[in-house]
Amino acid sequence: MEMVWLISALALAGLGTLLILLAAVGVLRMPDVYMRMQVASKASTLGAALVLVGAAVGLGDSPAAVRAAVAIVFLCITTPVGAHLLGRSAARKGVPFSEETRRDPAEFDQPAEAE
Amino acid sequence: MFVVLAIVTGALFTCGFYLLMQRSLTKLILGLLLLSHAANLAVFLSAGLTRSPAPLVELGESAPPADAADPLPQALVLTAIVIGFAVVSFAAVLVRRMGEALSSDDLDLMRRSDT
Amino acid sequence: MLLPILPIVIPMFAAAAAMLAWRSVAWQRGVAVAGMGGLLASALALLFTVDREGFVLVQVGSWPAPFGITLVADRFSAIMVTLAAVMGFLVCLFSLHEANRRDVHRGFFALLLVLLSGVSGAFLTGDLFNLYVWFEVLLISSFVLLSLGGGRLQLEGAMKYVALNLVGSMLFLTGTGVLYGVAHTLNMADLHGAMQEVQRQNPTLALALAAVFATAFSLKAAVFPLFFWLPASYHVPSSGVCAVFAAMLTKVGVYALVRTFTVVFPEAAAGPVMTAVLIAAAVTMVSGVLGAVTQYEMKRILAWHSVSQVGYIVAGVGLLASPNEDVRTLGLAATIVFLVHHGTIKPALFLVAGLINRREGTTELKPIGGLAGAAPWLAALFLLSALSLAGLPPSSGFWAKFAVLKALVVAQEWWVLAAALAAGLLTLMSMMKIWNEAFWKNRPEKAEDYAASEARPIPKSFAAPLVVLVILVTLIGLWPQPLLGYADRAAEQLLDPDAYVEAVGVPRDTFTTGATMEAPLAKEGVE
Amino acid sequence: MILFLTNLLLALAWMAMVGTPGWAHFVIGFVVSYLVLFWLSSLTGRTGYFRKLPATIGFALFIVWELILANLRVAYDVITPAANRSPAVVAVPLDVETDAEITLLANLITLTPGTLSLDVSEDRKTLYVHAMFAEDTEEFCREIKEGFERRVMELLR
Amino acid sequence: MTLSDFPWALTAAHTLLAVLGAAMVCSAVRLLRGPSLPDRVVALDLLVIAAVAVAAILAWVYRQPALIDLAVLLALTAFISTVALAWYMERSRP
Amino acid sequence: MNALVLQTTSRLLVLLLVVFSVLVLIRGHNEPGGGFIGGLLCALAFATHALSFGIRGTRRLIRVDPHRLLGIGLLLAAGSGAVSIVLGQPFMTGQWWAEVPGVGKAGTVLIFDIGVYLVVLGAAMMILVGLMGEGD
Amino acid sequence: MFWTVLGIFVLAAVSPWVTRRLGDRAGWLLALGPAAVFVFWVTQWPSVDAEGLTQTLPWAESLGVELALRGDGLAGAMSMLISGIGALIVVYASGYLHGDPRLGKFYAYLFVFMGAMLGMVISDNLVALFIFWEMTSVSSYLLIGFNHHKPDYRDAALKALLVTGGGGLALLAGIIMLGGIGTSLGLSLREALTVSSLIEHADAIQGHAWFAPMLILVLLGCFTKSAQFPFHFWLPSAMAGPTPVSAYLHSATMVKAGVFLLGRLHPVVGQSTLFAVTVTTVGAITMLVGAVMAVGQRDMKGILAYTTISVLGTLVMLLGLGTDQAIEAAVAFLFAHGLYKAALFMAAGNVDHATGTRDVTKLGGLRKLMPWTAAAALVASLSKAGAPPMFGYLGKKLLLEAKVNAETLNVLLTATAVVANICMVAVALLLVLRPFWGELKQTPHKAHELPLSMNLGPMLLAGLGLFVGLIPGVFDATLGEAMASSIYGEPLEMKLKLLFGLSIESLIVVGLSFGALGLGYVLYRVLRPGFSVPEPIRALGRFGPDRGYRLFMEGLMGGAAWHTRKLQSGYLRRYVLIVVGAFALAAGPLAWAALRSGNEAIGFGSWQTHELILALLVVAGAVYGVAARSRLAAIASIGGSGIGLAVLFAVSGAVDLAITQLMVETLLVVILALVMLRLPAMTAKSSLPRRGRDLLIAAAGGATVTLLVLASATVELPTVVSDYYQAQAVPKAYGRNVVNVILVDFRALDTLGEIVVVAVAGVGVASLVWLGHGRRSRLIDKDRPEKQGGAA
Ligand code: NA
Ligand code: NA
Repeated sequence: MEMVWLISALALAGLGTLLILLAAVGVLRMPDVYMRMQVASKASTLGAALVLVGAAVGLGDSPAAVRAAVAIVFLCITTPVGAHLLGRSAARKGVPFSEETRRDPAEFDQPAEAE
Repeated sequence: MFVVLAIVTGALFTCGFYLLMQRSLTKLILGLLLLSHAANLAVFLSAGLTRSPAPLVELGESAPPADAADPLPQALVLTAIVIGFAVVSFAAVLVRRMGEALSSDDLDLMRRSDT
Repeated sequence: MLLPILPIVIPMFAAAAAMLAWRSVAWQRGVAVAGMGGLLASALALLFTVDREGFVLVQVGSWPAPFGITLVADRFSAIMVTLAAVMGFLVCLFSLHEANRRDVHRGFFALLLVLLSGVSGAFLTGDLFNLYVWFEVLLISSFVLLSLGGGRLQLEGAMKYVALNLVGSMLFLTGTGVLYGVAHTLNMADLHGAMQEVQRQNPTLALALAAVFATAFSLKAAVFPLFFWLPASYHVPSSGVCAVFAAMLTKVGVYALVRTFTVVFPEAAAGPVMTAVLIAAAVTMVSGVLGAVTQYEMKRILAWHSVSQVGYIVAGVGLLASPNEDVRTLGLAATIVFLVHHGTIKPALFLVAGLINRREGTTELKPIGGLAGAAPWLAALFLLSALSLAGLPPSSGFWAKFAVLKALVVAQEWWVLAAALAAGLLTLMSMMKIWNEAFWKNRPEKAEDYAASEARPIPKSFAAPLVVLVILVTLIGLWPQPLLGYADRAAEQLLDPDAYVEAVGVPRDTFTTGATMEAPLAKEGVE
Repeated sequence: MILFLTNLLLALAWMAMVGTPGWAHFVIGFVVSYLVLFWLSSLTGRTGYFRKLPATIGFALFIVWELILANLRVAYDVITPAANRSPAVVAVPLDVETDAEITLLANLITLTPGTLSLDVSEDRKTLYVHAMFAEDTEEFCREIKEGFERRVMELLR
Repeated sequence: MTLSDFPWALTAAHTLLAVLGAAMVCSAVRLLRGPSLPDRVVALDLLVIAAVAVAAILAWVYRQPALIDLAVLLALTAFISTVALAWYMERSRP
Repeated sequence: MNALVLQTTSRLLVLLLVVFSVLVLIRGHNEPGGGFIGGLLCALAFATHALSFGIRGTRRLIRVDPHRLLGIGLLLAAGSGAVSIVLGQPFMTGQWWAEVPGVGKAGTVLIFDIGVYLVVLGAAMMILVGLMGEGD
Repeated sequence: MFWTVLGIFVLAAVSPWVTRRLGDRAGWLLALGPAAVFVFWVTQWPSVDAEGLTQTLPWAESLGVELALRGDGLAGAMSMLISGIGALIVVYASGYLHGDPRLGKFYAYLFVFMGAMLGMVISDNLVALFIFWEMTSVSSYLLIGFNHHKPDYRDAALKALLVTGGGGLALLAGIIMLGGIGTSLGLSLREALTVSSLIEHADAIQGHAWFAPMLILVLLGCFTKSAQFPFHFWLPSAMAGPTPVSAYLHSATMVKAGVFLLGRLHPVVGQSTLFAVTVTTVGAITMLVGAVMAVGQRDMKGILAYTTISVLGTLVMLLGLGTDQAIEAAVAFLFAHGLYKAALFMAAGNVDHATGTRDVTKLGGLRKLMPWTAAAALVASLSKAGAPPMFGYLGKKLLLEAKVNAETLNVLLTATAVVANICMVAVALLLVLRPFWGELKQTPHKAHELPLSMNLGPMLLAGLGLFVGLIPGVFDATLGEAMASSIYGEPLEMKLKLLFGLSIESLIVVGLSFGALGLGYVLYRVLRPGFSVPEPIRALGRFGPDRGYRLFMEGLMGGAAWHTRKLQSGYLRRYVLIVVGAFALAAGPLAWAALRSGNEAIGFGSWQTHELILALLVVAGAVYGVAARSRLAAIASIGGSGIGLAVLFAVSGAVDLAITQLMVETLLVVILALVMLRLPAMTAKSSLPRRGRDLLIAAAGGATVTLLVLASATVELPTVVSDYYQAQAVPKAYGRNVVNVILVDFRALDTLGEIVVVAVAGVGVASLVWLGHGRRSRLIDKDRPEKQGGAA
């Protein structure tokens, strides 16, 4: 039984780690900042969440689980907001999109500068 | 690892010192920040590096685990970190004032108090 | 049991009270005077108690040494605390006039109180890391006080002050960390024994540590070639603040130098380092005074003289290099006398500058003049102070200089002696420059635009602290024996670290590797 | 939302007061505070929350599923050369109105791989979304509106 | 049950740490290369997320749940830094 | 920054973090945490708020003057040490009163830590207010 | 005895008040003070003559200083000279500074001087003597610069102060060395600083290794004070002071302090060859230079100043010779000079006061308008010229005798003396004949006779010179003999004779005396028509030590300016460079050596990949922070480095630390972002080579720390303190987080200090940027010129 817990913990953590690595590779490889954000903000959230769950499972006690839960909730609240904010600032500051990106609404090219 | 981190400490000191030797106000403040990091690491490291659990006493126990890390240097560094924070943030604000007064980032223009 | 904590806590409480009521100028002034008064009273009580009993201790938190932080008042620290308290009190009174509403709103009195609290803490603590903390307290409060004026000059001075002092602090912190890593204790009395053991195991390491601390403290004390922060910053704040700085800042560095090199480091490690310090001290004397003679603004001149005077003060410390016990005693006694002398006379001179500024609207020497006739009392106060600074008899300065020279002669340090003599003459010259320009020279017909066109009168109560100070200095000059005798006793006490260790009551006698702290120590603790 | 948070907080506070963090304490705390809030609902003046708790749970499950699904897609895209990407910035017209609704929607979009909410227009009528796989922007818009937006409105109204 | 009872599991955990390290290196490269500020912030964000994972695994390895607190705070850190830097970007003159 | 998403989130986050910071403060004697960490956490919460709503809003939210926070914090910290003086023991000798559930043994040491919390919070707020005050 | 000194000081304190109340008449009242001192010494003379008065008061025992007073012949005689002439000067000044509102101040300075002088001559303790000595320098400074509105006068005062003050410092060093010699001979410190006890060990002292440097230092003090060549140049400048000052300080008393000290120490050091050679040579040169230079002057006070120098040289030379005859000559000459020179100065002052000029070429025929002054000047001049039957003649005769009888070089010495005397005669005639005889000339003021106060002094002193000359018995058997004995160290018998005996020596002496008188008259006649100063003398003035002083001062100022410019350059970066360099230099090699000499070799220890990566990250972040062009990039990367550090802490079992580091880092990123927003762009950069140098020094500093940290592992003492904390945290401090327990309990005082730091940082930021009233105020006044002293 212990072994099952241990292996599932390792599997969860391993999957999470892999996702984070993927995100990192994506951040390195993606052509513009928006796509990097895309990759970073979610792969990492899920990845970190999985690792946290894995660790909680591995530790196998309730304080750890509570803490891990808090951490996951936290991540889920903050990461998307952060990414959104960053995307917004980048767009407003006129950080260029990659050439392949279609900009459907033309007005987005002149982001609202007035605050 | 001890030697590696000792070298890291030296590198941080080098960067801090170097930044202080430049002409830029911005670099000055970054240098102070790095120096503070460097000194903290030096203190932490000198006391003896261990790869061990934190000095926390389990509920019901009367002492931390036998292999727990030395708590005193941690307390010292914690104190030093906070002090460093206080000093550096005040210095940062001062730098900002300075930059506004000078309308420049160039420290070489700041010679009036000496000559 | 109570006394050593009071000089730290009283101003701290007062500072907190001042922060609480920071909108009320009157309240802050009242709290400041009360706090400084309490500090002065406690410091005097401490002084007399210590002189009677030798050591007065507090084990903070009832934790026994070396586990808790021990506050140790010996004669040296008691006189330094008293000096700080006297200056704090007088400058506080002076600042009731000098600090305007804007400064008070910005926390002037709270900062002054914190500064004094930090200084007292540094003088009284018996713990190396705690010393670092108090250093930082006084560093940041002085830093803020420096920049309080908010003008470009103040900002520049503060910038250089903080950058260089922070480098010093970081060296100090690093040294403390390394020292802890070696000795695994921070109590200075405990470190005394520990360092003996380190000296036995790896003497070069003890020497290296001594060099680090000497560098850090020399920077704080403004010794050549680490003094740059001082001439860049000492002259920029208001005169009252200048006075406190001149009384305290470098002194704390010197204090730390003396404390660590008498208690912590073994003689074998201290000796070679102190030789270097002695040479640096000689250069400092001359370099500082050379800087002074080039200046034409009173506070800058005084700032440079502070450097030079630090040279004299540290020269006495440098004599710790001597193998001769008598020389060491003479040197430290001279240092103590000089510390007290300079800690009173330099503030007096800065207060004179403050009064001149009040009257003339500037402390630049060129656009002012004629004060000998126009303000004869001010002239008399300046002259007495200036002659004392130059070490002319019969003044506190003479006795201080005499003590240093005597120690140097007995130590046969002829070059340092020559430097001291030359610097003395140049100091006289520089003081007389101020006298010539501000007091004797006629007031220039066309006052430059930044000097006040009309001299403003100086209220009597504004000058009162200065008068008290000058009377104090003159009394020391005319009747120096109480101070000299006290300094002798303090120096003898300093040179007997075993007594210090015994007083602190560090109860272990072995530091060898592998030895653990057996009962009763580890198990018992309090009660 | 606020009430749920309050509930959560109260549960945490419960746990803290008990002194030892643990599943049991948390659950007890949560239940107790849920009941208390229900009892004293006149204090807060909203009752929807208690009906919607089951809906919320379903919503959460939906998100997790979306998250996993889309993660795989992004992962695939990271590994493979830039073949099947077609990034675009899409303006999605909004029907949701309140702060909470817009925020939740935007966060959901961001949290879902392949889409990133970039900005909300000044008049709060349009949400700009950066999408990595939007060959057809019309289709993309519709997916968002019928998927996330609908569910958000169900949850919060 | 502790990890150290199973050497292979411990090795696996250390491998995960190393992989996370690699992820950190990737992010660090982006952090250094930029080119735009948002690029760096994204990278920093990811760096911190990787640190969260490191903290979580360490908590497991050392059996110290307290390290998960560190993970929470790390996430918070990343968020607030992001907000501050975004704030800066919007305020700073182009 | 007038970002709707951020503002909505940070309302929630601030509440959460402030409660969390108090928790961290109180349990600091037994678990990682304490006055410093708690104070810093609380300050970070308000920093988030200030970045989303502007510093004026944050000042209104806090209501207490940061100067006061400093003063009270210092008085608490130093005063908790002075209690033992009144009782004839050396400065800062811990006085222990009662076992409080969820907190552990309460005494002057906890008051000291609260003082630390307040000072750290107050100072950080002053810095933030100072730096952001003119930007608005 | 002490009251004589103290009383005069009290007089100094009250004199401004008395003067304000009484005006000019105050002089007569105040003069009673010194007069009383004079009377005291007269009445005490029998006991002074016998065994000397002694009195000892405690002062600064720790430094071996006490007010050991000894009223022997030398002290008594000098005291009488000081107080006697002093009383007359006080009276004279009331006339001279008639109506000047600063008269009270003048008296205060004068009495300080007088008290110091009286204290000095009766001090047996050398340090006490020195203290009074320096007080005379200071009061002299104030008196020379009394008319301080003129830059030249201020310079003159400063010059005098610096030369005598510098000599004083040398003297102090010499005194301390003498004390050192004494203690090494087994004396107590107090005895070692007391002349009367040193006398008993004169031989041992002269044999001591430190003797030569000690003596040189002491002589430097004496020579500067007594205006010996090449330090004589301050004295003519000092004539900037009011005439009473010149008369009193710069001829009769203060300048004799050096001579006095030579006399005082003569029993201790006088037997040494070094003393004899140095003192005789310097004295002789001074005598000659002073006399020759006097010839070139037109200003009456200038003439008097140079002749004073010459006389001082003569006195010093006599003390150098050290024979009984020489010392008797010195004593006689000292007094004779005191009397006539003071009189002449006062006469010159009268002329100046009455006519508005002191230039002898512009004066003439004043005899008719100022008969009393003229009479006094004539008598005094005759004494000065050494014409019988004046006191001056006695002095000169004795002097020549001493030289003729000198053991070595007597011909040379005698010749010098004669040449000097010729000059003296010439200028004496010049001084009296030019202004007072001949035709009345146009002067700035119309000359008139002056009040009694201004004539009393010159008349009395000149008359006294004549009186002693006629009846030498009033001097030689009393003052002269006692004083000479004190100097000689053994009792002497002194007999001055107006007439001469019939020995060869006395014939030679008398011949030389009269010859000099004649030749002096010739010189006077030669000089008279054109009054052009001979070129060599002018050259001496141009290239003399005065010029040296000027050049030295200029060089000093230039050097100081260069030093300060180079050192305190204002470049913060250079300061940091030096500080870091000094640190690396001081601690680096030692740390290296410590690491090498450590017993235990340091292994790498074990390491794990993620730790290495973290370490790398920390360094990379820092390095990039250094290199980044964009500020935000720098902040972000240094922030990343800080986060890496936090994780490193966590890895090493420091959770609290890691959390704190993390949050501080975050807060700092926020703060720095806020700061950078207002900071101008990062543009300024040093040149590449300079940056290379910076990097080198910085790396040296960094390496030093690395070595120190590594070296710390070579010694490992038991961790008792930590063990205690871990053991006692729960039982005694009721906390399970040991780090927190340390922070809030075991070492709570650290934390208390630390929160004070934090609080102050908050207050500081607020003070800098936020004024708290919701309104902005101008913090930086850019257009306002820099104003010193912040608050006003
Ligand atoms: Na704490
Ligand atoms: Na060690």
